[in-house]
Amino acid sequence: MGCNMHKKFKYILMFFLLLAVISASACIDGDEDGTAKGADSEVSSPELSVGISTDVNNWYLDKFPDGDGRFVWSQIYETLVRLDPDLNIVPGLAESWETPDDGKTWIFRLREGITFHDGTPFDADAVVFSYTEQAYVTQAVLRPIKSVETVDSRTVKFVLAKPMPLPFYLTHVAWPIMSPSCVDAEGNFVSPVGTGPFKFESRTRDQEIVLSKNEKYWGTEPELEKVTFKVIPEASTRVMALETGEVDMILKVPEYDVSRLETKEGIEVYRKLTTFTDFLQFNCEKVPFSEKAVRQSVACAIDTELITSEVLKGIGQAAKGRAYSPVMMYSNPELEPRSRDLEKAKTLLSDAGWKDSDGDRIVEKDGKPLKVTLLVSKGVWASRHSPMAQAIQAELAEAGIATEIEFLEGGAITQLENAGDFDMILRTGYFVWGPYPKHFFVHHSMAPYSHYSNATYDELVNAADMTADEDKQRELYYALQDFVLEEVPAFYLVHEEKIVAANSYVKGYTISSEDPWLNLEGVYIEEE
Amino acid sequence: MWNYIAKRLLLIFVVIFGVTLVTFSAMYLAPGDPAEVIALARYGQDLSAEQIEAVRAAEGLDSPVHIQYLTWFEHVLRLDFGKSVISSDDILEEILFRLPATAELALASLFLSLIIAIPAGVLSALKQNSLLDNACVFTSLLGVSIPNFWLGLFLIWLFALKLPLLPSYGYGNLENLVLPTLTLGTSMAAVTTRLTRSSMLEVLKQEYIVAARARGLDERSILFRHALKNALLPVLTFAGMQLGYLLGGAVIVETIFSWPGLGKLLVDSIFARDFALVQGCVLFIAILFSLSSLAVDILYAVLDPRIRYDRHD
Amino acid sequence: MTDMTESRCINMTEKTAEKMTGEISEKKTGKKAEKTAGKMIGNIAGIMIGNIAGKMIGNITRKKQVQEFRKNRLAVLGVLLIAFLAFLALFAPLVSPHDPLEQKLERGLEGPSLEYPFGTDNLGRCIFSRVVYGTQVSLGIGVLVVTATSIAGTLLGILSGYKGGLFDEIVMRGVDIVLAFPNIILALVIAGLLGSGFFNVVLALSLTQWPVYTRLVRAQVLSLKKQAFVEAARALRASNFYIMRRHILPNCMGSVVVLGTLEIAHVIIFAAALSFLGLGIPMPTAEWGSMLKEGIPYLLSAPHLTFFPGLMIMLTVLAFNFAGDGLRDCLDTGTGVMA
Amino acid sequence: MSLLSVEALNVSFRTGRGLVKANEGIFLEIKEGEVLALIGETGCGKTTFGKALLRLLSKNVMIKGRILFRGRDLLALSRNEMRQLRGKEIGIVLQNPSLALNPVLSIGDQLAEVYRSHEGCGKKEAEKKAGEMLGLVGIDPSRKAEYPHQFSGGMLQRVMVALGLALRPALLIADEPTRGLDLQTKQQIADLISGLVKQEASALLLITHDLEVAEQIADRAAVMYAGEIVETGKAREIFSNPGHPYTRALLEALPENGLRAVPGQGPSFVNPPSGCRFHPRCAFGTESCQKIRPRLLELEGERQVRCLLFESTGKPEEIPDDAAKS
Repeated sequence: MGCNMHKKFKYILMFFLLLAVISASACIDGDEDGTAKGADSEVSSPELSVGISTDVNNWYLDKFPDGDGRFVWSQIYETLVRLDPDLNIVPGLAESWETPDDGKTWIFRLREGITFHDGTPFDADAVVFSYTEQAYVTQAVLRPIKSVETVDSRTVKFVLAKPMPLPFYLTHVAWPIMSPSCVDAEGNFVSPVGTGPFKFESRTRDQEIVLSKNEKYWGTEPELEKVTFKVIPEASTRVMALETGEVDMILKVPEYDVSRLETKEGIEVYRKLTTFTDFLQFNCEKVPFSEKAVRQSVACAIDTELITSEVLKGIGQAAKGRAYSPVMMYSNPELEPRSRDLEKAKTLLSDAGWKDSDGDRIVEKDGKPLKVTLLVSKGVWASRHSPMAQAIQAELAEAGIATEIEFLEGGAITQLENAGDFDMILRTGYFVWGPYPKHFFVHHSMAPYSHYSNATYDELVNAADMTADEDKQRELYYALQDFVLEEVPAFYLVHEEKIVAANSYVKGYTISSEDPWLNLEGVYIEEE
Repeated sequence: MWNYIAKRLLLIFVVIFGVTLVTFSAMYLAPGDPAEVIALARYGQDLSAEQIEAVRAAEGLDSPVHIQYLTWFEHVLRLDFGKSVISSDDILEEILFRLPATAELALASLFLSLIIAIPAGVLSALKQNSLLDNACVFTSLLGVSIPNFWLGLFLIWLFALKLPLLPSYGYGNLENLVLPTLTLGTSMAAVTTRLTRSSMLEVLKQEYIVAARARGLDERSILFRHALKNALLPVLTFAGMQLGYLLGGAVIVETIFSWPGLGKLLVDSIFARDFALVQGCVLFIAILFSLSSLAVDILYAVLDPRIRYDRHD
Repeated sequence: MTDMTESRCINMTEKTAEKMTGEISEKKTGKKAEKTAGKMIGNIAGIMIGNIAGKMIGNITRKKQVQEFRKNRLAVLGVLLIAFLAFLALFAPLVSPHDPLEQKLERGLEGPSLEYPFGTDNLGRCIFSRVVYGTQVSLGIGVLVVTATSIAGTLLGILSGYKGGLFDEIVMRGVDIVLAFPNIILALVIAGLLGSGFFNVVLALSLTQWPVYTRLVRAQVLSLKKQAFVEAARALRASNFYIMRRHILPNCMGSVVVLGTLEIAHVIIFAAALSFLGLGIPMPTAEWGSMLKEGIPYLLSAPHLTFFPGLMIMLTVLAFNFAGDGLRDCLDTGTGVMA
Repeated sequence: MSLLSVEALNVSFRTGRGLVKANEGIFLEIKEGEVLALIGETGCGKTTFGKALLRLLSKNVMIKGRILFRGRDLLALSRNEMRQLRGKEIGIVLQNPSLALNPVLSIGDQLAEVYRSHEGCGKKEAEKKAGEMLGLVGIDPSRKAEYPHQFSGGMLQRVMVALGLALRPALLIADEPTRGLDLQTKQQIADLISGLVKQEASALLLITHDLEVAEQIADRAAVMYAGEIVETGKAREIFSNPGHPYTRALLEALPENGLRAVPGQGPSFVNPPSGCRFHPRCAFGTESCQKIRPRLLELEGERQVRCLLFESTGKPEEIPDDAAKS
């Protein structure tokens, strides 16, 4: 081996290595440049980047906006009626409303002088447009709407088939007021045009959505020039992105990161109890959960307090079977919730004939062991569900119930659910709109996803929904809460907290209890 | 050579046909009624039996399996991969939308791995049994043994969390590319280093290297003209296989780094039980892989005169 | 014997190459090899316990190769590690201080301590115990898949190479088709469709890994077929079955053992990757891949959740790679770097 | 005057199994323009000797002694000087041309490379010279773009000869140039080499186990056994009147002499036999052969023999003829 060659080869190698190092450092340099640029632009124009978990796949009223799309919608679109951070009803695009006949007819008086982002005037026609036949809300949610009529350019009349607290329903950001100019002459969707504080600028699929300030906003003028929503599906990645300064604010902070972020300098964590409550839904149409005793045994076996304090690190509030979060309307503060009672859980099972006769620590009845499946959404909505499910599994095992956990995407769960091919589902508190206790419909026998049928329950729900009398309504909803606690069509686990975290240079943010709403009013970036 | 290429082409058609059969039949492993799945996505949760049956008829799911396969195959030939069951997007469009991200990641990783592996492997072989060589052998074995999902997490921990230098997720900028490429590229570099080293050792043992030296050629041209050219041929053939490694590794790396590529699409669609999309993805990946192996084989034939001028085969 | 020793030293003996191959092949078919052939299948499973591998090599060839293997320090380290892991797997209940499934919610995310050597995870489970029990799952999958695929793949390879013709054509196209799906993708889809579970993972990996053996064995059979001792046996009208069993199988075993050892490493990584993606072993079973996945949220606050399972995967894979490399070097089978 | 003079050359390899002594105590001389045949059984160390001259052996080699080429000790040259000498002053035709040619370079390239490397020729000129050289060894220059695997064995050997003689070296070492060729081709190659060597006035060291070829073209011959030279002398005399028992045995193995192979196996290079290395296979061996290591005896007429039988009388005639045939 020539020594000459060695030298030459060394040089060549050095060259290659140098090349590698340079290209690597170029990347790192690039990063530094990027940060520097970001810092520069922060000074010149206040911008906010927000990490969200899903892209916005739908911008039009014909579909329900999935996932975190609603946070983006709430910047572009507005509703007739709004909720304040503590869930009190306040005027939105409508400045006032009245019901002359106890809930069957609702007349909304609209604010004046508002225009959509593209200059189209906001008037009664736009409201009618937003609640036409093709709108998702009129098809799926507000089926009792008989007509939406223009009284004059500033007045709209909703006529319903039965009395309903319509303003509550209209607070939901998923059915806001859209400009008729959202669609072309053929009725095909063109672009999102609303009245909100920010207007749509651009979207890069699965990556980001850029909004810019609506200069003509009717309300408080936004401090921010630009808002960028960055799509970061994994919760932990979102947290990292916040910590590394890739984004200024993140939504849906996972519970396990909260305490760390709270103590971390330069990061502010905002928390507020929401109307959502995680629950364990049973398939009451199928053995074993068709037996009330088994459901009750599950309810006794699970320690929601321990789960909340340890698994969720004290984020949220243990529900202990109580269906309603304390911030909900008609939530009964005197309700005596369940607490863990393993002995009772076992007794309930053995009284119902479930006994462990073969010593495998799993109870049987008629030779069939009590083995159940628990479906858990793998989706981006609730990263807390995986450890929760495992904790539940362990607690149920102590009572003699064997649980198999299956992680699936939401769609797949729906599929199994429809086929009735499941025993339990761990759910987030969905179908909650604002503080109004519409959620009880979930266990109504007419609901396709109910898997529970009980005439008494159905009657209570129907009556509560129909009555306009507040005291009567409260009484009925209290009764429903007692009923759910006792009969256990579902076992309510944790009242969810909404958690938003932001870098501390993001100022002026007020967190709202209403979940899919991000209020950026008054938010500004503090310059260093 | 043309014979060789023709043979390979013929083979690739047989293989792709087989691949379609496998992909199609794999879907029958899945539990559940496909008609119901589609109906669910189309009409929502409130399903009636009539709706399901209507879907079954409309989608041809009531015909015998072989007819279903032929219909599906015919569509595939016309580059119609069908529509996603969940989002009802066109599957091929969706795949092609995701393809650039995966291609970017794969090419960058391939580049990185070669830049590390070829010099390392060559140097290691030249200094066989030296400290450097031993270090190289050990490191590459270590590199082969580190699962890339662990390596990815480690890189995130170090570069994104401990010393926040690089982003841990996302796509679009150069700095987004760094960590995924490091994850995928270095583990591949380990494999390639091993291959380059052993190939180079093999070549250096050859008599024609001694012969070249005996003719008084300088070491530089012996190394670059005589040794490297021969040693890199197997490395090139291996690049075909590596593409498979890249595509497989991409599934994991894309998941870790939220990289919007084909691999993530595949995993997401598996969890969403969007079997049509799973089918489309797998088929596309397999065809892509087969075609690139073919390309590598042809390239090999062009580069290696033993095949290029072989008139018999 | 002495002749061989010397001829190995330098390239001065021109005939060396031919001589050596001829001799090895003949000696391999000697008595010892015949005895071993029958036990071979059982022995493959026995790779798990490292020293058996050593014994086997001794049986197939010569003590010298065992010595050579012993000289390869990394290989010895690999075998020792495998033995240690096998020990952990077999005696997991004795080794682990806690029940791997037992949760102490109030003691979650604790760092390493005397009570919990590797700390606890988010649900207060002992990571050390989980890691130890994880050995059972990973080695179990590795050994099961490799046993199944090496037997099936080798048989197909021998039949295909020996018989040739249409059968060969069909088998080889099957091999091509399965190998047309890159790396882990097919296993991923099969596992995804079947749903998670131990046996589904084994099935998914088995369905995708057999062609590796078939391809290797077939190539060897094709070259063995031309060797004098096989032709001689044929001239003596030995039955095809006899030739395959007595002459071909034993001569393929060396490279199958090497490939199998390296494949265990692959399979273990693949299985962990499936679990990492959530398509493998269902929770709460202690499995390294899913432990890693569960630890991701705590990457910064409690890195020990991801560190130890990952380390175990790496050590296990490294052990099998060391052993496989060492085996290949001393058996000198042309399995190739990638095997 | 001698062109190449090898003095007390020892070549050994360090291996895992001990020191392998491939060449021991070799003294050899080649004069300008002379053809010297180095003969011996396969595996006796001939090839090692040829490669040792050009320092082409693997890294684990130890070479002692002196190799004087035109007065310069090759073992003392720097790597670069050695490189310049290779091919230019001493050419070598390695055995087995199908392995010694690079499969991925065309033969024209491999030949032109020699000119470019040593003479600093431009691309065109080098190619022209390569074409001429191919013509000289009887290959159609139009085939220069072809690759080694496209040539037959005989043609490849011609390519090797062209490569060895490309720079008209003063000494050509040809290692088994006729091995593995059929009779007719063998003859052609032998004629080609001897013809070219004469034409270029080069000396030739012909390393071969083929005694017929050696007899045909060699001026002098040296016989090697177990890494030692056991006999040297004029080729004609050695072949007509072999001295060393081993040389006799070799000649008896020739077809025309009855095809009697040398009995026994080649000896170990790690632990060579005591005394005379040939004694275990020698038909005339005595007890003292096992103990006394014979030296290379200078006999009359430039003859050297390493055998105890000659020690007392110094005359080869003393070997009893009948004993040799028993």
